[in-house]
Amino acid sequence: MVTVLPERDREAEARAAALERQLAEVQREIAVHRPRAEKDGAEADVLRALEARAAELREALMQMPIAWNAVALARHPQRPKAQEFLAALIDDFTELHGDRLFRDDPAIAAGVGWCEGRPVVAIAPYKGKDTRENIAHNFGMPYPEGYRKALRVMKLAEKFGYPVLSIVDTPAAFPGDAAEERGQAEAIARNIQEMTRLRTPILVVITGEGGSGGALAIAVGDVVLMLENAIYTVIPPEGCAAILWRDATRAREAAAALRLTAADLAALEIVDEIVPEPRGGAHMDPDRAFATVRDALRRHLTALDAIPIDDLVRRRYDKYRRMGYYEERP
Amino acid sequence: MVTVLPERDREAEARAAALERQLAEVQREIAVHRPRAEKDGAEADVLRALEARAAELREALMQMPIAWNAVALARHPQRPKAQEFLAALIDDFTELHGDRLFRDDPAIAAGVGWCEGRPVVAIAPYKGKDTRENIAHNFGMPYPEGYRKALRVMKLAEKFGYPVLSIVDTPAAFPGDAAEERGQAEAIARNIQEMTRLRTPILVVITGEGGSGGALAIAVGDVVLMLENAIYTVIPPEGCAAILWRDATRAREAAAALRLTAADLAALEIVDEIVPEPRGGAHMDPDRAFATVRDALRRHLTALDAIPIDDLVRRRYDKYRRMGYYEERP
Amino acid sequence: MLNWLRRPKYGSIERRDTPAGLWTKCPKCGALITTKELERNLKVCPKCGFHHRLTAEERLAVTLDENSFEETDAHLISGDPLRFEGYPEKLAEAHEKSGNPDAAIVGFGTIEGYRTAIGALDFPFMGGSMGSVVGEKITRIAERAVEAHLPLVVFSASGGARMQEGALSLMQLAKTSAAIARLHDARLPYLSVMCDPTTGGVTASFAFLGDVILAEPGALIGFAGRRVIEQTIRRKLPDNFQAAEFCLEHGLIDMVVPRPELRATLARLLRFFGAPRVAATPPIATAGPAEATSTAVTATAGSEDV
Amino acid sequence: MLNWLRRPKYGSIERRDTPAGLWTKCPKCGALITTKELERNLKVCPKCGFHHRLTAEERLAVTLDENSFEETDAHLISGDPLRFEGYPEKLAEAHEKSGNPDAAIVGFGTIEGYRTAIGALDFPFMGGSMGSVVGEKITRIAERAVEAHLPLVVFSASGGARMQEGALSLMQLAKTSAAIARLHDARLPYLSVMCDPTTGGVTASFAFLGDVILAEPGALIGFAGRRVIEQTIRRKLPDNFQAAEFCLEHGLIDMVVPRPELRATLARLLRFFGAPRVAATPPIATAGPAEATSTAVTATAGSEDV
Ligand SMILES: [Zn+2]
Ligand SMILES: [Zn+2]
Repeated sequence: MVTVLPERDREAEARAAALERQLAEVQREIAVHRPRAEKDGAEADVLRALEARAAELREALMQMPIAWNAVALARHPQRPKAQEFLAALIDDFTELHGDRLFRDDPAIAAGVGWCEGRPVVAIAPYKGKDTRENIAHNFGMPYPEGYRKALRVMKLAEKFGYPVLSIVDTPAAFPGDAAEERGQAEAIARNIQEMTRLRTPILVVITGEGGSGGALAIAVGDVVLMLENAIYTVIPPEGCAAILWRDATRAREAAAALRLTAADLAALEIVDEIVPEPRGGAHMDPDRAFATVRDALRRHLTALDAIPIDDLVRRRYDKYRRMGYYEERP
Repeated sequence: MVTVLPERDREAEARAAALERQLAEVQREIAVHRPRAEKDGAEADVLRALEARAAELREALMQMPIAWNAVALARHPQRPKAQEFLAALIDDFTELHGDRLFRDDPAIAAGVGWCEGRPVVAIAPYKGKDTRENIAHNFGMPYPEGYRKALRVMKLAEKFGYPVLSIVDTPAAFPGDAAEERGQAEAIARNIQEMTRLRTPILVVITGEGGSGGALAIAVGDVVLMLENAIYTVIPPEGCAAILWRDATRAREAAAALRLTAADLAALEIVDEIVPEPRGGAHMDPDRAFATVRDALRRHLTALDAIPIDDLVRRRYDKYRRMGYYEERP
Repeated sequence: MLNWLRRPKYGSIERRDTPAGLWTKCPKCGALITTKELERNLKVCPKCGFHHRLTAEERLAVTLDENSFEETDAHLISGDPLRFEGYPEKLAEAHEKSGNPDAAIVGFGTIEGYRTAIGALDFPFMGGSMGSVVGEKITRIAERAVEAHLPLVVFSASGGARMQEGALSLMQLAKTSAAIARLHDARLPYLSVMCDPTTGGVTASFAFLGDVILAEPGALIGFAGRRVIEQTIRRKLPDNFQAAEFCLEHGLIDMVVPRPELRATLARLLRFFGAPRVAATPPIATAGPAEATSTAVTATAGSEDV
Repeated sequence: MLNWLRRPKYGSIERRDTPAGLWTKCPKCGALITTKELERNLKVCPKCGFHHRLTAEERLAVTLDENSFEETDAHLISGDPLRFEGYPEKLAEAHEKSGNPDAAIVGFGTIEGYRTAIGALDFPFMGGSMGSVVGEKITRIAERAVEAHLPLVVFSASGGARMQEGALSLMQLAKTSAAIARLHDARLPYLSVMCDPTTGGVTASFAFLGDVILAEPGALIGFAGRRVIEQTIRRKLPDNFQAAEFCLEHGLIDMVVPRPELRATLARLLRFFGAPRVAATPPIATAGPAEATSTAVTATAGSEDV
């Protein structure tokens, strides 16, 4: 069982809030000056100065140690997608399709290939690079059939004793009526349960958004890695803010309260290791990000090799068994 | 491996065909005389005589040892339905619903209860007693979700080591587009495979129609009983006639050719035991039919109790392994 | 809060006479029913069959045999691992309101004489939300069931995971599901009963992992909330969406059982699945013209108020 | 019948030069293609991609490495257990037409050097229907794969169970599925390839039980026949109904692989699933401008004509 997290850096949060207020002020001024500058060139230098100031403030904000920065980076449109990690980490990938029951879910990919010279079964939700692709992949939000496909290939991994590699980047399980009708909850519960006792190693890498039960349904593992700027949360900060303050715009505060960063999750012993990202985030140098993950995977794959399967499954149980924080009255 | 079946009793078939021709002739005459008799009472005695003759011929036809009689009895609207056998054989039945994936299929019931003092898991396709009920139960033709529900409860039986009792009376798996889309073939294949290795005793009673793969999907067992006038066939006689002679009305001949009676199936070693029916068919005295089945089940349940589970599963494999007839050239 | 089974402190369950003249208005049909009559009817509206929600204590009281409940793990209480603003206050308030230290009560008891491990979530306590304490209690009672070689019955009523414990509450899905897996591996029966409402993280873990899944009529059962779904699909959902009957039709649960039949149904299933029978005693509370006498089930531990 | 791989007697596979000037009309796009060009293209229409059906021998020839095929169980032939009118004549006719003793060929071979057990159904032989011989051969090769600790690859092309063997043919569904279960229990890979058409009893048994299920583009895959379904639902079905691509979308199969990529895909999967590699040899037949030389794969048994 973990101990209580250290206090949030409320001073930093306050400074960030102040910077934000300044930024908002500058942006308001820009809004005032831009039409004039565009109209007759007047005050063009004022506008330039304001824009420089805004950029400065944004940069300063990004340097602050606050949770929202991770949220922004985890959701950054240029952030490498799970499918890019998959392509970089898995050689000779063959995608397998379908749950053998109802439908092939394009929001989640599953298949077989080689990782660091070992045969592995891989799972990854797909997000799109543009609107069209995003719609095709349902914004990386799986239906029950996506989770059932994932479980099917995990069972294949178990049959052959191959490790499962799950690359996690999903905002949530799809909240739709058809998903509910086909047992979204059942599918997630089933996956979670089967993953706690799957008789083969499971490695999880949270690369972007780890969105609640929809993420956990592919994120129970012997080793859970998390990229430095990825997030993992029981509820999106917007939803949390809406519930707490009936104001979804206070998501920054909620993000801080939820303790959803890699550092927090490691302190809570939910994540086993933080994978550092290139300065400015994984999208600044994707290849380096891939290489760092690859190095970590190599290390863990080798370590897991040495553990007899009965021990591995017992350890996995014990690991999740310990999670939580409560007090016992005498 | 079985030997070749004895020759069909073609003489009986020829006599039956002759009786049928006579019956058709008498019916034609009845059709001529009836309007006259109804109009002015003329020839009323002639009509009575013809009708008596028709009844006589029908009775004689029913006494013939021909396959079509079994087809007629197996499909007889008054024949006890699988749900009636279930109610008579299982005490304290609790129906369980749903495949936990898509839908609860009303064409097939599954649940738990007690048979001869033992906890058992029971499966039975439901046919209706009238058109409304028939539509509600889809004429006893399951969708994939029906087979998946059946498999789910069979796995429950396996978990607890309770015998499975499957009561089989289904014309076919439902041949519909939605059934195909949801993997009718996969569902049947999966059930058949899992039943060949389910680690608990399986008892099957074919009470009415055993229609091809749709029946086999709930009919692989350690003991397969078959009621005297039930049928079990790879294709309905009408379909067979349509393929062989492009004439579905020649179903009687096809029924004879398909060797679909209990006696044939026992001779082919596909059925382990024939359960005798009351004279004229199970519907003439349903309670006696139920009692006879119950006696047979008691006997087999006791016998299966004595077999260690590993042996049981091996025997089951060997039993199906032997099925078929082929020759080996040196 | 309803008071016929209110317990003054957690760890014991008590039934009291209702002051005459108290009325409850049915939220479904609008009928005014005397609170006493409603209680006698297990809080099912005698006019329209609407199932009023029960607290965890009430649930155990109407389900278990008299004097059979032995509470376990009553001493677990929530901390504030995230230092989440306002959480300690919310916990105190919920405790005040419900009389419980958290949103689950677990222990052992008998149903029509069949001995079982049992748990019930308490919706009045922060919406029955699952934080570390609920997760730990469900996990422990599952492990205790394995140890004692007994079945497990869990009544769920929950809005989901408890936000204020962040990812730790999410991990309770894994912890409880793993413990239920051990129960399955030990070939012990697990009966899950979904009461109104059972949503979010609880559905996505132990509630949907039963050998048999029962639900009360009209209970709301689903993963995502109606509002979120309506926003996503930009359509109004039908009234019966995510109702127990809807789930039954969609093959997700085994049966919908009206409350007056639930105890007998559970007993029948426990008998079928081989629960040991220790004694045949009457239930604590039954439908019908029962005398509202003062009876109590005393817990084995944790009867000290906090 | 196509003749580029016709074998004069069963138990051996032979390739012959095609007489110049023979043309084949594509049933999909209507293009006239020289038979030689079509053969060079693995019988995939170079204009529209239509996959012409292959016989079992052709299938093995385009899939296996040269000289690698060792046929087993070639000596099994059908009897007439039901004394079904006309069946012996049908068998003789089918044998005459196809050169095969029944509708399946099984054995061992290598694909890009990866050793595997292998089977192929022969559609020209009574529509690839599964009677006792097909069931027995599939069962035996599955058992032999377990014994030899090798993967199994099966190419299906079948109208279903063989009516003329009645319920005995139905039982082949159970027999083959049981044998495949043993393969799974032995943790050996089983790759099922559905070719046009794969329907009825073959889909309801071994064809749908693969660890990985592949299909050729446009292959018809389904349990019930289109006509029966249309009669039942009283509606016309869309053109792509039960096509491989339709099955892929509905999550029933893993991938649709054009014939020119099939051999490499199988090799990749066999490598992944740990098939032993014995040698890297060229395939018997490849897409591209191959010289049509006379090559033969000699079977180990049963090369006597019947
Ligand atoms: Zn009411
Ligand atoms: Zn063409």
